Order: sequence, then structure tokens, then C-alpha cells
Amino acid sequence: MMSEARGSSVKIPDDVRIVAFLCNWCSYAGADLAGVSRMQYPPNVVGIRVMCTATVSPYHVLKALQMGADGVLIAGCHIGDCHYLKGNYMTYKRYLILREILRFAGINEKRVRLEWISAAEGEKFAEVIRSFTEEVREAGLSPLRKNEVIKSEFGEKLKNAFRSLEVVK
Amino acid sequence: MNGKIYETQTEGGKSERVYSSKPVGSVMVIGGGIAGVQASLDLADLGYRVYLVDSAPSIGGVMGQLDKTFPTNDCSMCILSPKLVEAGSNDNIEIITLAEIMDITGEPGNLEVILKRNPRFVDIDKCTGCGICTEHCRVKVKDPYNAGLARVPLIRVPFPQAVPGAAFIDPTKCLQILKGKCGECQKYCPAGAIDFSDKERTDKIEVGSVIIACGFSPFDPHKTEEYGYGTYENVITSLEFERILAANGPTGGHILRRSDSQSAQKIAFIQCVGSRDSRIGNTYCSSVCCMYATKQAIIAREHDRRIQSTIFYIDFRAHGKGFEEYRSRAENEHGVRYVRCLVSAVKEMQPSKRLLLVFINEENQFVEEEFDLVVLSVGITSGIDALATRLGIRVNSHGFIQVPKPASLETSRPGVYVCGAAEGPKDIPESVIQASAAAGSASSLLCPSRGELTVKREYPPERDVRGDEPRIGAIICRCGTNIGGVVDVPAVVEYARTLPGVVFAEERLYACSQDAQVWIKEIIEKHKLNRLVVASCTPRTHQPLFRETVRLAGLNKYLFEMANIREHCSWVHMDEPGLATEKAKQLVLIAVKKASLLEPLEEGVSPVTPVALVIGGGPAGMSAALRLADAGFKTHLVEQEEELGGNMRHVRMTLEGDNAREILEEMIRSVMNHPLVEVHLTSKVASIEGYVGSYTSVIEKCANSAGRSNPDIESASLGDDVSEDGTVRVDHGIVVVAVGAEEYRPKYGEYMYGLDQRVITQTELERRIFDEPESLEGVKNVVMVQCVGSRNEEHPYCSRICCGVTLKNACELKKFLPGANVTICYRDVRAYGFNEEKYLDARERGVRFVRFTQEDQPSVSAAIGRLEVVVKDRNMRDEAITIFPDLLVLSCGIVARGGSRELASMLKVPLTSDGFFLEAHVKLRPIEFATDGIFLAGMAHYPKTIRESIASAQAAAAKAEAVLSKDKIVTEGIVARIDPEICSGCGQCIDLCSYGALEFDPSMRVARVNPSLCKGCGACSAACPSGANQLLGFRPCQIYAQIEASCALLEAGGQ
Amino acid sequence: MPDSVTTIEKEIGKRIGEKPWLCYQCKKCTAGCPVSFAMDLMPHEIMNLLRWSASDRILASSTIWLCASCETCSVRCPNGIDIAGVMDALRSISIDKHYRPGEPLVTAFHRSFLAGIMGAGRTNEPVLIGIYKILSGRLLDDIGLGVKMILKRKIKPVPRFVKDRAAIRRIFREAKARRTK
Amino acid sequence: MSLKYAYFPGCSQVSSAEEYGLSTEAVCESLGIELVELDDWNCCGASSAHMTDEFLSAALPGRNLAIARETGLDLLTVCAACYSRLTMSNAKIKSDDALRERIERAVGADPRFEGKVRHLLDVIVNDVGIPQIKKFVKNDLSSIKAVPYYGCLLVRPREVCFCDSAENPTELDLLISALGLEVRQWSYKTDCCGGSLSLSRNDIVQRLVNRIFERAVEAGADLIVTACPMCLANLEMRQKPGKLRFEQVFTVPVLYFTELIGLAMGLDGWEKWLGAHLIDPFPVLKKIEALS
Ligand SMILES: Cc1cc2nc3c(=O)[nH]c(=O)nc-3n(C[C@H](O)[C@H](O)[C@H](O)COP(=O)(O)OP(=O)(O)OC[C@H]3O[C@@H](n4cnc5c(N)ncnc54)[C@H](O)[C@@H]3O)c2cc1C
Ligand SMILES: Cc1cc2nc3c(=O)[nH]c(=O)nc-3n(C[C@H](O)[C@H](O)[C@H](O)COP(=O)(O)OP(=O)(O)OC[C@H]3O[C@@H](n4cnc5c(N)ncnc54)[C@H](O)[C@@H]3O)c2cc1C
Ligand code: SF4
Ligand code: SF4
Ligand code: SF4
Ligand code: SF4
Ligand code: SF4
Ligand code: SF4
Ligand code: SF4
Ligand code: SF4
Repeated sequence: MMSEARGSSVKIPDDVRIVAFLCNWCSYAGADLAGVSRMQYPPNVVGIRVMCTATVSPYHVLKALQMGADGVLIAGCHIGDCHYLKGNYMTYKRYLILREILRFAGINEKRVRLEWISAAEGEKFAEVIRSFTEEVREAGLSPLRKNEVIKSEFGEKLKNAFRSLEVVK
Repeated sequence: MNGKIYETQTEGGKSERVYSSKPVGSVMVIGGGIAGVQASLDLADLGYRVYLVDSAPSIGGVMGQLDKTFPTNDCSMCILSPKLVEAGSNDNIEIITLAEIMDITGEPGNLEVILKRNPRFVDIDKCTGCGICTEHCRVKVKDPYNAGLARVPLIRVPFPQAVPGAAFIDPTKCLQILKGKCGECQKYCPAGAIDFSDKERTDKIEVGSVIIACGFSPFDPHKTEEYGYGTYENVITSLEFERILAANGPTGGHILRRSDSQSAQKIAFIQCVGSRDSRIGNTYCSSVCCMYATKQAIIAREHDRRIQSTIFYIDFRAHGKGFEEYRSRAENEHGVRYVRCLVSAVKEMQPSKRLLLVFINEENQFVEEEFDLVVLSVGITSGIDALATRLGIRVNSHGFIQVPKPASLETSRPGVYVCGAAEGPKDIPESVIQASAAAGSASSLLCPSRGELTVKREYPPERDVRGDEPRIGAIICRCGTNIGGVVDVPAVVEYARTLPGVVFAEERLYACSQDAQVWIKEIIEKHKLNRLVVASCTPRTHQPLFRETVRLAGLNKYLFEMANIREHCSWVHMDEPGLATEKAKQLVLIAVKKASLLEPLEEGVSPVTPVALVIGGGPAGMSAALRLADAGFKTHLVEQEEELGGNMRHVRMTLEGDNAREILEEMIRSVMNHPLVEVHLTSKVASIEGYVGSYTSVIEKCANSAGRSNPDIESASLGDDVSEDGTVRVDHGIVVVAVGAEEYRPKYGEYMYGLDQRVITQTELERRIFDEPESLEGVKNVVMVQCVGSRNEEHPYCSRICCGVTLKNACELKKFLPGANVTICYRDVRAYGFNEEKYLDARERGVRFVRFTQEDQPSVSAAIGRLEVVVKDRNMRDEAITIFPDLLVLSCGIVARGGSRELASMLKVPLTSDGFFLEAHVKLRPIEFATDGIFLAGMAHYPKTIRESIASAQAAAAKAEAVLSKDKIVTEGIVARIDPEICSGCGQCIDLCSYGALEFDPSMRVARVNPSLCKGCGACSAACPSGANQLLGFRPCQIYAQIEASCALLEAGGQ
Repeated sequence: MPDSVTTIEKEIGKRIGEKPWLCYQCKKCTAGCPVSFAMDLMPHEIMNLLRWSASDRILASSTIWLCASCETCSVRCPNGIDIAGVMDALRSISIDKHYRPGEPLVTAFHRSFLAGIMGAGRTNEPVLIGIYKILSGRLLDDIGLGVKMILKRKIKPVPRFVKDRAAIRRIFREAKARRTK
Repeated sequence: MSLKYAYFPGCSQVSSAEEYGLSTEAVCESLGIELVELDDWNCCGASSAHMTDEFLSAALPGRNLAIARETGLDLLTVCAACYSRLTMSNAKIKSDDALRERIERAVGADPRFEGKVRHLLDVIVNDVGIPQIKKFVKNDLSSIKAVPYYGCLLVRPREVCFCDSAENPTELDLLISALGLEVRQWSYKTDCCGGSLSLSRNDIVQRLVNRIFERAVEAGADLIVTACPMCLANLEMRQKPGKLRFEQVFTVPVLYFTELIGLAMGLDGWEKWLGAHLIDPFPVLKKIEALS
């Protein structure tokens, strides 16, 4: 866990860090509800609000992994509930491709997760964060945070992933 | 309209309204359920000031308590909450809660409303909804929001998404208010919002018109004693079950028995509790319970695969769009069992507290079965008797508000309109349709005063900050102790000051308070800030407020970014203040990084051609055209036939018993004589181009109007070689699609149709009853067959109106030939709403009913000169009944018009698989398309009665009027933009857009975005391989900066 | 009464003022009836058959005799039909029209009961059981029970009489006169 | 309020249900309810008359009403069937003039009874009142668990009966708990036991009766309390049909509410009343300390 921090200097965390892309209409609202209902979950996640999960391209996900995120969550409206009619269908398709790519590149695909969380599912949001944090912890810290050899190996894998994304496109 | 205030004078083709006194440009909406909220939003959009009054402490109504909604299973709160917030933040809507209407006086256009405001004891403007008071109140009451299933403190925010989101005190048991002995909450309220001296007071408000949207009360099942509600713990109402299903309900969405909190596995739903029951006087059908029971059974199963649900019903009323399909999915995919038998009583077993039901199944076997939970599908009853009496407004025999005129939502009190469940049982989309229609009605009464009482903000010119170095201001909010109690706010402020670009950082106790806005404006000006970051609560509720402040300070409103350190931080990491502080810093970092890359965005403006195009001249099209023309807009009405009227030409009497002929003739006369309506008969729209505000269409004469039901001929008539002179080109701002639908024509030989002239359709029967009664003399035996061309493989949906039409004709026939035997062969009698009384009337008159199934349809033959119908009665163990009718009447369904597909592709709007037009959103946008500026009315959407068709047309017209009454259309700043320099013209993005906003420009070989159509979802941008297509406000570089900031601390850790 | 309701429905309407034709076949009556499991036609089927003039089937059915008059159906029918009342009326029509009872033992019982009253003005179990046994031919039924009842002093051998038996006889005569009329 | 009533005992109470009649008289006397037995009353015809002949069903009770009319008192009865027949026929006579005339002719007196037909349970719960009853209780019966059994006739038809509900009446529940017993919840309070088919179709009746006992046992009852002699007789006799031997499967005794009041109040004669039951109640009563 992160050590106690005071003052302006940011202390170094040694726990996993998760980047969560949350769609504005459902999952961000679900996270809000978890807050309003004071449901407690681990602080390892930071949310990035997007209008729709369809805004999230596989590049964004790979980018996050490249920046050293240990896990990436994409959460949006349930299928059929998309504010933009069918954005989440697209997300789902892209997600399937992304997982293929991760597997192909040899990156633990458990680091990336897609969830449908509605605006009323505060508890689900909290639960997803809890379980995903555990899962990512099992997968371990990002190789990018380890020694140079592992780091460069992982960098290579990511490059492969980016490249295969080009091919798929 | 009302002669008292103004009248229309037509002189030499010119119409002029003469007003005796100018109407007041404001409207009071009573009731803040979905109907009231929708009416308020529409009215504000139409240019009127709105007082939205609710007797509850928050708006939202019953929809706010629902978990999901049929038939889409949309999360009810997800779709409702944005509307509530919108109403709450609209400058022209004043929400008045905890209030009652005492009296209304005056004339339409100039009404005075006497309003009693009950004390709230909490100042809405000061309360931040922090909930601290709630923790300190020791007195608990049943929570009405959770249908009484949970207990909550007296002082509380009514429910998490409440609007206004402020606390209130339920004074009935408050120790301070009653005995002056507590005041705990007041001690702890950090905002000093609690005021025990708050008193009841009476206000007078001047308005032009009033809309009643007070909704309904669920039936109280204590009255149906045989089901043991109130005695057996595991017998609950559907509304209670709705709360149990809800993720934010008392059991957190777990389906538990009330007796022992064990999970329930077998659930029984008993239908028609308090409906269709003459014992208790409710002889109508509540219209929604068959469907909501199905929904609840499906959702229950989704929560827990082990759950088995059984629905006990009489007639399954799946009469709406997509309902029949929903029901079959429930049965086939979710294992919901339907039993057509009303259980007689519920018995509680001891000591298990399971519930024993006895019923007979379709095989006529007696079954005794135990269930864990019994849900009573309680009906919809009127909750407004007292109000109606007080206001002297006429109600029907069941206490619902009556609308005397067939084509209007005006109550017996001129200038007072009604919508939603207050007018009769109905579901959400129907409530929404009526709400828009009522708003339109009020608008046409008040249109001379449109915009007079609405406020329009004046803004200073925008400062151009392009190219300037970012000068970011960061405000960290304490939100009292909500944030400050967990997060070390000074530390976050310190941290923010160290960040690149940040030139100013301060904390505030309440950043959203009114004085804070003044302060923010000052610091922006003083420190020459060009970006603002506020770290506080959720942008979903507060971003509009801060954007507004930023704009008033002379900055583009998109130069603002929020960090949510409350809902996403202090409230969810309360036990780890250190980590919460670190996370807050990180969230601030992310926001600052994004802020430095923010750019001013332009909201597109496009002009509006104040002209309407209505396609289809049936009752829907005519009503829409009249409304729009009455509102002062030139309207083109295009009808492919030689005359107006559509299907209504064949109707003699409406289901409500009005003379359809007279109504139609009156309507046609008004349309033909209206100076602003230009009718194009025997015409079709040949092409249509443009977008909301500016369309151009070509209207041409049909070569062959007789071919209306034959799509081949229709497309032939639209060929290239149309003569020049028949063609008109019109510019218009909106389109109303009102092309209707048509009666299913039985196949040759289907039930001997066409083979024997005694086999006719209901339309033919109706014509003969009213126009040639003598031709029916001597008729002794009449058989009617339902669902001809409906609810089968070819047309899987229910045609909704045929049961009502059949009952109407059966009653009329019996009135005139009382001795005749009339037998109706049905599958379910779908006499929803007040049509149930027609069903009762038919039985009173001795009409006989035989139930058959899709698998075993009646067979018809002709032998020795007489017709023979053999039908097996499902209610009588399939015993065959043989009748020799003099007339066999087929109740044909409604099918989409062949020509719809062509029109749909011309307008780029979707159709359902049944060929009806598909609305933007099944629940909340039933009369709009996803494409702005195109609206949907009448049977083109789905089969409807005349009344329903007209209401939907008036609603569509109101929506259209809101567009046409603006001089320009402002589009969102957050839209996709394609850089033509980079775009490779691959076209990958084009098909991804659900709104048709992308086009391929063949000349430049690039894709282009039409910002007027784009909704800013970003689906296309994410797919662009070259990075040419970017969603403004969410550009990849901006998101990358956020990602980078999210991981920034780790980077540091790796070093 | 509507013209096209059936003759038997009219008869019921006339006798008890009920409108069985309002039935919408929800089967609630049948589901709650304690004895419907033993009936040849279920209560809702009786309601249905009335609509089709199936008098013979109804009047010869066991149903009308098995109905225990508990009125469970009547208090719960959503159309407010007094089904128990309809059953009473049907029994009475069946007697008037001399139908062979669908449930001979039950009719034997009722006849015994009324015969007892006609004779004594009051009901007395030994007399009732005696007459019933002769009429039904079930001489050996319930002997064990009878012994126990005598032991428990439940059966009092001497019947009590009403003094003014002439009045009782007048009542029965009036009933009969009306029937044959 | 004067508690004086014309009393219609009904046939059973002077024969097979003598214990009901005797306990009624004893209880009334000690509660200060004065009963004036109706002169020369006749059988009300019970189920057979109304099941077969509309006229008889009105005229037999009609004669009793005519006699009661002369007394100027309200008419009290303890049998649910009599109560139901008397109330129904009273209502009919008042609404149908032709019928009234015919009855008058046959009976020889005006059958338009001006008073009210009352059931003793109604009088005790509503006129005497539960608090008053509590004052009379001497013996502690709290060790006994009972279920109230109203049967169908006491509660239906809804319009004419005194009970607060046709589905879930509470009068007997209130009384039993006022007498100190523990009332167990069950759903079979008003289920029909098939009384009118008792002799003719005991196969059917047996099924109904057994279910009532099963449910009572499941509900944890030691005792079933009733207010109708037909129900009691049926429950006691019809658990299992037997030709030569009489069998009992369930041993839960069934008592009249009057017997129970007598027991609680410690009135003389209760041993004699209880001794008349086919299902021996004494094993259960052993639980009561005061009695042993
Ligand atoms: C259990 C259940 C499930 C349902 N499920 C669905 C579903 O899945 N899909 C669907 O389409 N429909 C569903 N419905 C129907 C749906 O709830 C209604 O169609 C809808 O709520 C009607 O909206 P309304 O605004 O007319 O009325 P309401 O929702 O009743 O709102 C009325 C408002 O008026 C206020 N009010 C009342 N009286 C006064 C007064 N005198 N003065 C001021 N304010 C007053 C109330 O506080 C309330 O806010 C369901 C209904 C029930 C009971
Ligand atoms: C057999 C039958 C019986 C009915 N009985 C009753 C009743 O008793 N009571 C009741 O309330 N309702 C009844 N209805 C329903 C009622 O007729 C409809 O609610 C109403 O007519 C719908 O109006 P509409 O304008 O939406 O559609 P329509 O009446 O179908 O009118 C649509 C019009 O658009 C025209 N059109 C179609 N395509 C084009 C095109 N591409 N370009 C130009 N023009 C076009 C058509 O020619 C037609 O005139 C009945 C309907 C049917 C079919
Ligand atoms: S003053 Fe009233 S609302 Fe406040 S804490 Fe006390 S009881 Fe609760
Ligand atoms: S403590 Fe004060 S500010 Fe907070 S919710 Fe209660 S009243 Fe509102
Ligand atoms: S038939 Fe009507 S009242 Fe009955 S459950 Fe269905 S919708 Fe409700
Ligand atoms: S802006 Fe601040 S004070 Fe206002 S609600 Fe949000 S966090 Fe609380
Ligand atoms: S006849 Fe028409 S309204 Fe009735 S069930 Fe069939 S399709 Fe539906
Ligand atoms: S952002 Fe969405 S709505 Fe806009 S053009 Fe792209 S896909 Fe269409
Ligand atoms: S309960 Fe009434 S409506 Fe239902 S089937 Fe029986 S008689 Fe008919
Ligand atoms: S009165 Fe007859 S038909 Fe009705 S429930 Fe009782 S036994 Fe059955």
C-alpha cells in the first residue's frame, strides 16, 4: 500500500493502479451513486470520464498499459441502454478484438476488463472495483515497474500489440 | 380556442387573432412525475415560464421508484435522472415542492392559482445534500421512496437522485417541531440550512394556463382481502417488488422473502388486483400491470437464475409496441410461466411462511403449489379526486380527469389541461406523449406571449485565449466536511499550486454556493485565468453551473474541467484518509493536465426556416398541421390520396362513442380553410435533403394514387419521368412523419374471405351498421374472429385497436339487433384502459366469448348454403362449438404501409422489423427520431386509436414548434471534427454513426461531419485509423494526457 | 335482461336477479371452490355452458349438488356474480323440472332433512339418519360413528316437536303449490 | 346497554350439540346476558332448504322471525347456519313484498322482524366487549395454543355478516387471546369443511376436514375453537370414513368458544360439556395447571 502522505510531495505507491474509462451516462453515474451511498472500495482506481465507451479506442487502452497502468477498466451502459443507441455494441466488438491482440502479444488479458454498469448500480460499481483490484493484484504490478529487462520485454509486447491493431484496422 | 381571450378572424385568406386581453406567458404544471417533468421541459423550450409544483419533497413520481422499464429494460433512474436535473437547472422552470393547489380562478390565459406551501424546514439554497443531518436524527419513519420497505430518519434527502437534492424534515414525528426537544440535526448541519421556524404559507401565482399531471395512486390491496396483503409478510405489491429489484432499494437488489430474508426462488404474480373488478368498483383495466409483471419476472430471473416466476392472469394485455415479443421472450428465454387462471386466495403455510396457491392449469388439472413470494400486480387508481373537486374539474366515474372534447387534452375547465396517468391508466411513453401534447395545447393558447416571461441571460463577449499560455485556476472544494472531513484539502491545494500551468489555487467551503460564483468570476478576471479546474463533486450535476460561471466571466464555457473528489473519492474511501488525499491529488493532476489542452469550442449555429412539412393527411397529419399552423408556421401537408382523412374515413364512431364523421369533417374543413396550411393532395415527397432547421424537399404529384397499398406501383410513380408542372420545391425546418398504417387485408380464402360474401371485415361491418342498417335485418347469428393477421408468425405483434373496435361494433350491433347472437372468438380480450368497460357492456348485452389459441384457430366451411364455424373453446377443455353464422366478421390487424420503407430511407430514419417507424427512444422520446428535426405521429409509429393518434400528433407538433420558434439552432460544441488534410478517405467511420452525421465527400475524397447532426459520441473518432477524426473536447491528445496523469505517480515510482 | 341471453339464464335472472353472463372466465371461482375437484363440471364451466343453453348438461350435473354453498366463489368473483346463488337456483330448477339428480346421495340427504322438519318442525339426528338411510340405501354407513355418538350422548332418542305443526305443514304446502304452478 | 335477547337455540343445541347449548346458557348467565327462549321455534331449514327451495329457505326462518317480532327483542343465536339463514331470510322478507305476503299467509303472522339477528360471538365481542371479558377470566390458559375456526357461514355473505372481514375475520381471534390462550396464525379460518355433504359425500368432506386438521397441526395448535355446531360435528366426525369402526387420525380437540369462555371463567359444568366431545379434549387440558 501507499505510505502515508502529507504536504505537497507525492509519496510513491507500491500497489496496483487502475485506469477506468467511464461513460458519462451510465457507469460514471453508477460510480456517483456508489459515492452517494458511501459504498467503500479500494482507492486504486482513477476514473476518466468519456461521453460513451465508443470513444475509447484500443489505442487508449494500450496507451494506458504503456504508461504503466496495471489494469484498465472500461465501463458503460448495458447493451441496449446506450445513450447513443449502439455505441456499446461497437465497444464490445472492439473489446473482443483487443483481447485477441493482448493474447497474441502475450500480455495478460486479465489486466483489461469491460463491464456494463448502469446508473442505478452503485453496488455493482463498487463490487467491480473490488474484484478487479484483486484480479489485477494477482496479475501483479505492471512489468514496466519492474527491472529494465522485464520492462523492455513488455515494451516490445506492447509494440506488437499496437502493430497488430494497425493490421486489424 | 377560447373566444373570451381571442378569436381567429379570417378575412380574404388572412387570419388574425383578436385578443381581449393578452395572455400571461407562464404555465403551472401540477405534479412532477415523468408527465409533469416532460411537460415543463417542453414548455420551457417553447418559450414559457413554468412553475412545476409537486406535493412531494422531490419531483420524479413513480418512475423514479421503478427499477427497469418495459419493454426495453432501460434502467428507469438512468433515463429519468437527466430529465430531473435538466428541469432542476433550467432557468425558466421554478420547482415548488411540498405544495398543494388550493384554488384556481380567472379566465384561460389569465389564471390565478392559490398555492399552499408546506414548510420544508430546510433552506434549499443553503443545503448541499451532504446527509450529515440524517446521521444525527434518531426518529425513523417508513420510507415512502422505498414503498415503506425501509425505515429512514425524519430529515433526509428524499432519494439519492432527488431534485431538488436538498434535505427536508418530515414533521409528523419530529421531536423538535412537536415538543421543542431535539434540534440535533440543526446542531450538526454545516451549512446552517435547517430552520425550524419555517411556516406554512399561501402564495398567489399568475399564469396563463395550468397542466394537471398528478399521476396515480397504486391500488391499496388491503381491499382484496383474499390475497392476505398486510397479513402475510411474503405477499407484497408490485411497487414494493420494484424497490426490491432496484439496486438502490432496501435489499440492494437481492430478492429476499420478507419473513426471513432468505432468497426467494419461486415467485407468483397475481394480475388484475384492484382492476377489472366490479366488487370494488374498478371496472377498468390498468393497462400496465400485465407488462410490468412480465418485466419484473424477467429482471428477477436476471438477478438470480434459479428464480422461477409464474404469472396468473385473465387476459394478457400486451397491446403496445414490442410488448408481444417481450412476452414471448419472457416465456421462451426466461422461463416465465403464464397461467390463465386467477388464483382465488393466498394461503400461508406454517411454519414455513411459504404461500400456497391453488389453480387450474391449461390442461384443467388442479395444481396446489407453494411459492416464496407473491407479488400483487396492483392497479392504477386515481389519486386526485380531492384536487379535482377543489378545482371544480370534471372526473370520470373512476376519478380520473375527463377530457370532454375528443381531439384535445383540455379539461372541463377551459385553459386547464391534463396529461399522464391523471387522465387514465397509461405507461411511460403514453404519458410522455400526452405531456408534450398538453404543453403544445397550452402553447397554442398562450403563443402571443411566447418568450415574454422567460429569462435569457446576457453574456459578455468571449475572451480569445487561443495561443495563450495556459493560466489555470484550481479551486478545491471542502463541501463542508464531505470532502474536507476525509481529504486533506490544504495539502491538495498545496499540491495543485506546484502543477505546471496553475497560477492560482484556493480552497472553498462550498464552491457551488451563490457567493462562490461571484468570487470565481472575480478571480478569473483578477488573475487573468484562461482555464478553470474545480475539484469538488460530480460534473453530472454541477458542471453546468460552473460552465455558466466561466462563461459569465468572459471565457468559453468549454475551458472548464472538473475533478470529482467527493463521489469518487472522499465518500468511497472514508476509512483511508491518507490514500484518499493522494487520490484527490491525482484526480486534480488529471484535470489540470486535461485543462491545459482544452480549447474553446464553438457551438454551431444554424438558421431555421420557419416552415413545416407534414407527410400524411390522416387524422395525425392533419392535427399536426393544424397545431403548427395555429402557432403561426406555414405548413405543407402532403397526402398521396385524393382526399384527406386516412383510415378515419372508414370509422363511423370512435371508441369513446363520438361521431367520427363529424370530427373528421370538421378537421378537414379547418385544414382546408387554414391560410397557413398548404395541402398537396395526390402528392408524394420525391426527395428530401438537409438537416434540422433547413431542409429542402421536392413534392410531386402521384401518377397513380390507387396504388397506395402496392409498393411496386408506388415506386413506379416515383420514377424519373414525372412531369415538370406537378412538382413543387419547398424549404422547411422540420418534418412530421404521419403516414399511418393500413388494415390487414385477409388473404384470399383466409377464413373463406373472398370466397363467401358473408365473410366480411370489421370495417365493412361498421359501414353497414351505420350506413346500411337495413342490410343487416334478419341477421340472427354473427361470429367475429380476432387477431386476423396479428400475433402470428408473419405479424408477431398485437394490433392494439382491433379488440376495442370489435367490442364497439358488437355493442352497436346488439343495440340495433338485440335478439341476434353475437359470438366473439378471441385469444385475449385486449380491452386495455377504459375499453374494459366496453367489454363489460358487451357481456351485459349478452355477447358470447370463446377463447381459442393460435395453434387451434376457428375453422370455417360452407355446406348446403350455410356457413359453418367450428371453434374449440379453450375455457371448456377444448370442447368444439359449432355455429352457423349469417355473418362472419374478421377483426383484421393493422400493418405498416408498403411505402414506409422508401420514405424511411429517404429520411435516413429506421424502421422496426414490422415496418413501423422506430422512435429515438422507446420510453422517453416516443415521438422523435434520433435525427433532430424529424418527428413521428400517429399510426406510423404503431397501431393507435384516433384519440391516441391525435395526441401523438399534437405532441410531435409541440416538439416541432419548439424548433421552428427559434431563430437559430445551437448545436453542442462537443462534436466530431475531421481534418481533411489528414483524412485518408477510408470511410471507416461513416457507417458507425447512428445519426447519419457523416458523409463521404466524393470531390475531396474525405469524410465530413455535419455538426448539426453529430451528437458527440465519439464512436467514429475511435475508429479513425489516421487520427483525422477527433471528438472535440475528448481529443486523443487530451485523453492521452489524462491517461498519462493517471499513471504519473507510477512513473515516478519506477525511477 | 338482454334479449339474447339464454332461456336458462333468464330463469336464473328471474329467480335471483343474478347475471351469470357477465362472467369473463377467470376461473377464480373454480380455483377457490373446496369441492370443485369432485365436480363433473367446474363452476366456471357451468357459467360458460349457461351461455350456450346447455341446460340438460347443467341440470343433470353433479356440480349443482356437490356445491356446499360455502359462498367462497361468490365473495371473490370479480364480476360480483353470486355463483352460490346461481347453484341454488339451478338446483331448484333441476327439481322443478324433475331432472335425475347428478348426485343422488346428496338429494336423498336434503329430502331426508326436509322430511324430518316437515314431520316434527325440528331436526333430530336419529330421525334424519334413519330416513336418509332408507332413501339412500346406505344402511351400513357410519355405524361405528353412531355407536360412539350414542355413548357420548350425542344422539337423543326422543324427538322434540314443534307445537304448531300445522303452521309448518302450511309452509311446506305453500312451497309445493308454488313449485307445481 | 341492556343485554336481553330473544334466544333461538337451534336444533343442534338441544340435541347433538347440547354442550354448546348448555355452555351458552351458563356463559350468558354469568356475563349478565339475559336469554328469553323463543316460544315454539322451529328448525330454520339449514342448508337443505335453501339449497333446494327458495320459498322454504325464507319461510322456515320466517316463522321464527314472526315469533321474534312479538318479543320486541333482538334475536340471538349461536349456530352459524341458523344465523346465516335468519339474517338472509330477514333481508329477503323485507325487500320482497310478495314473498312476505306468502309467508304471512302460511305462518299466520307478520314475519317482518324489526329487531336485529345477532350471533352470540358478535354480542360478546362487540356488546360485552373484550376488556370486560378479560375481567372475568380466572383460569390461566396461556399454555394452550389455539386456532380460531370460523367456517364459511359465519363470514358470508359479506354484506349481512357481522365479522369484520369475509377472508380474515378477527373477532374469534380477539376473544381467544382475551381468554389468555395463544392464538396461532393460520390461513384456514374460513375454509369450508363441507358440512352440508357430511352424510352424503363423506369422501369429499374427509379431504376437507383432514386438510383443516393438518394445517392446524402445522400451525402448532393444541386446540381448534369454533362457533358453529355444524363445523364442530363435521370436524369431529369426518376425519376418516368408517363403516364399522370409527377412526380418528387427528387428536386436536375442537371446542365451542362458549366452552372455552366457561373454562377460562371457571364456570360449573365444563367437565360435563367437554366430556361430550368425540375428540377427547382432556389430554390437552392437562397442560393447564389450574385445572389439574
Ligand atoms: C409497479 C409499477 C411498475 C411500472 N412499470 C412501468 C414500466 O416498466 N414501464 C412503463 O412504461 N410504465 C410503468 N409503470 C407505469 C408508470 O409508473 C406510469 O406510466 C407513470 O409513472 C405515469 O407518470 P405520471 O407522471 O403521469 O404520474 P406519477 O408518476 O404518478 O407522478 C405524479 C406526480 O404528481 C405528484 N402529485 C400527486 N398529486 C399531487 C397534487 N395534488 N399536487 C401536486 N403534486 C401532486 C406526485 O408527487 C408525483 O410526483 C409502472 C407502474 C407501476 C405501479
Ligand atoms: C379498420 C380500422 C378501424 C379502425 N377503427 C377505429 C375506431 O373505431 N376508433 C378509433 O379510435 N380508431 C380506429 N382506427 C384507428 C384510426 O383509424 C387511426 O388511429 C387513425 O386513422 C390514425 O391516423 P394516422 O393519421 O396516423 O394514419 P392514417 O389514418 O393511416 O393516415 C395516414 C395518411 O397518410 C397517407 N400517406 C401514407 N403514406 C404516404 C406518403 N408516403 N406520402 C403521402 N401521404 C401518405 C395515407 O394515404 C393516409 O391518408 C381504425 C383503424 C382501422 C384500420
Ligand atoms: S430535530 Fe427532528 S429531524 Fe432533527 S434530529 Fe431531531 S427529530 Fe430528527
Ligand atoms: S446537514 Fe444541512 S446541508 Fe447537509 S443535508 Fe442536512 S440540511 Fe442539508
Ligand atoms: S389485464 Fe389490465 S388490469 Fe389486469 S393485469 Fe393486465 S394490464 Fe393490469
Ligand atoms: S461544489 Fe462543493 S460544496 Fe457544492 S456540492 Fe459540490 S462538493 Fe459540495
Ligand atoms: S384482436 Fe387485435 S387487439 Fe385484440 S389481441 Fe388480437 S391483435 Fe391484439
Ligand atoms: S461523434 Fe458520434 S454522432 Fe458524431 S459523427 Fe461521430 S459517430 Fe456520429
Ligand atoms: S369467478 Fe366469476 S368471472 Fe371468474 S370464472 Fe367464476 S363466475 Fe366467471
Ligand atoms: S358455493 Fe359452491 S361452487 Fe361456490 S365455492 Fe362453495 S362449494 Fe364451490
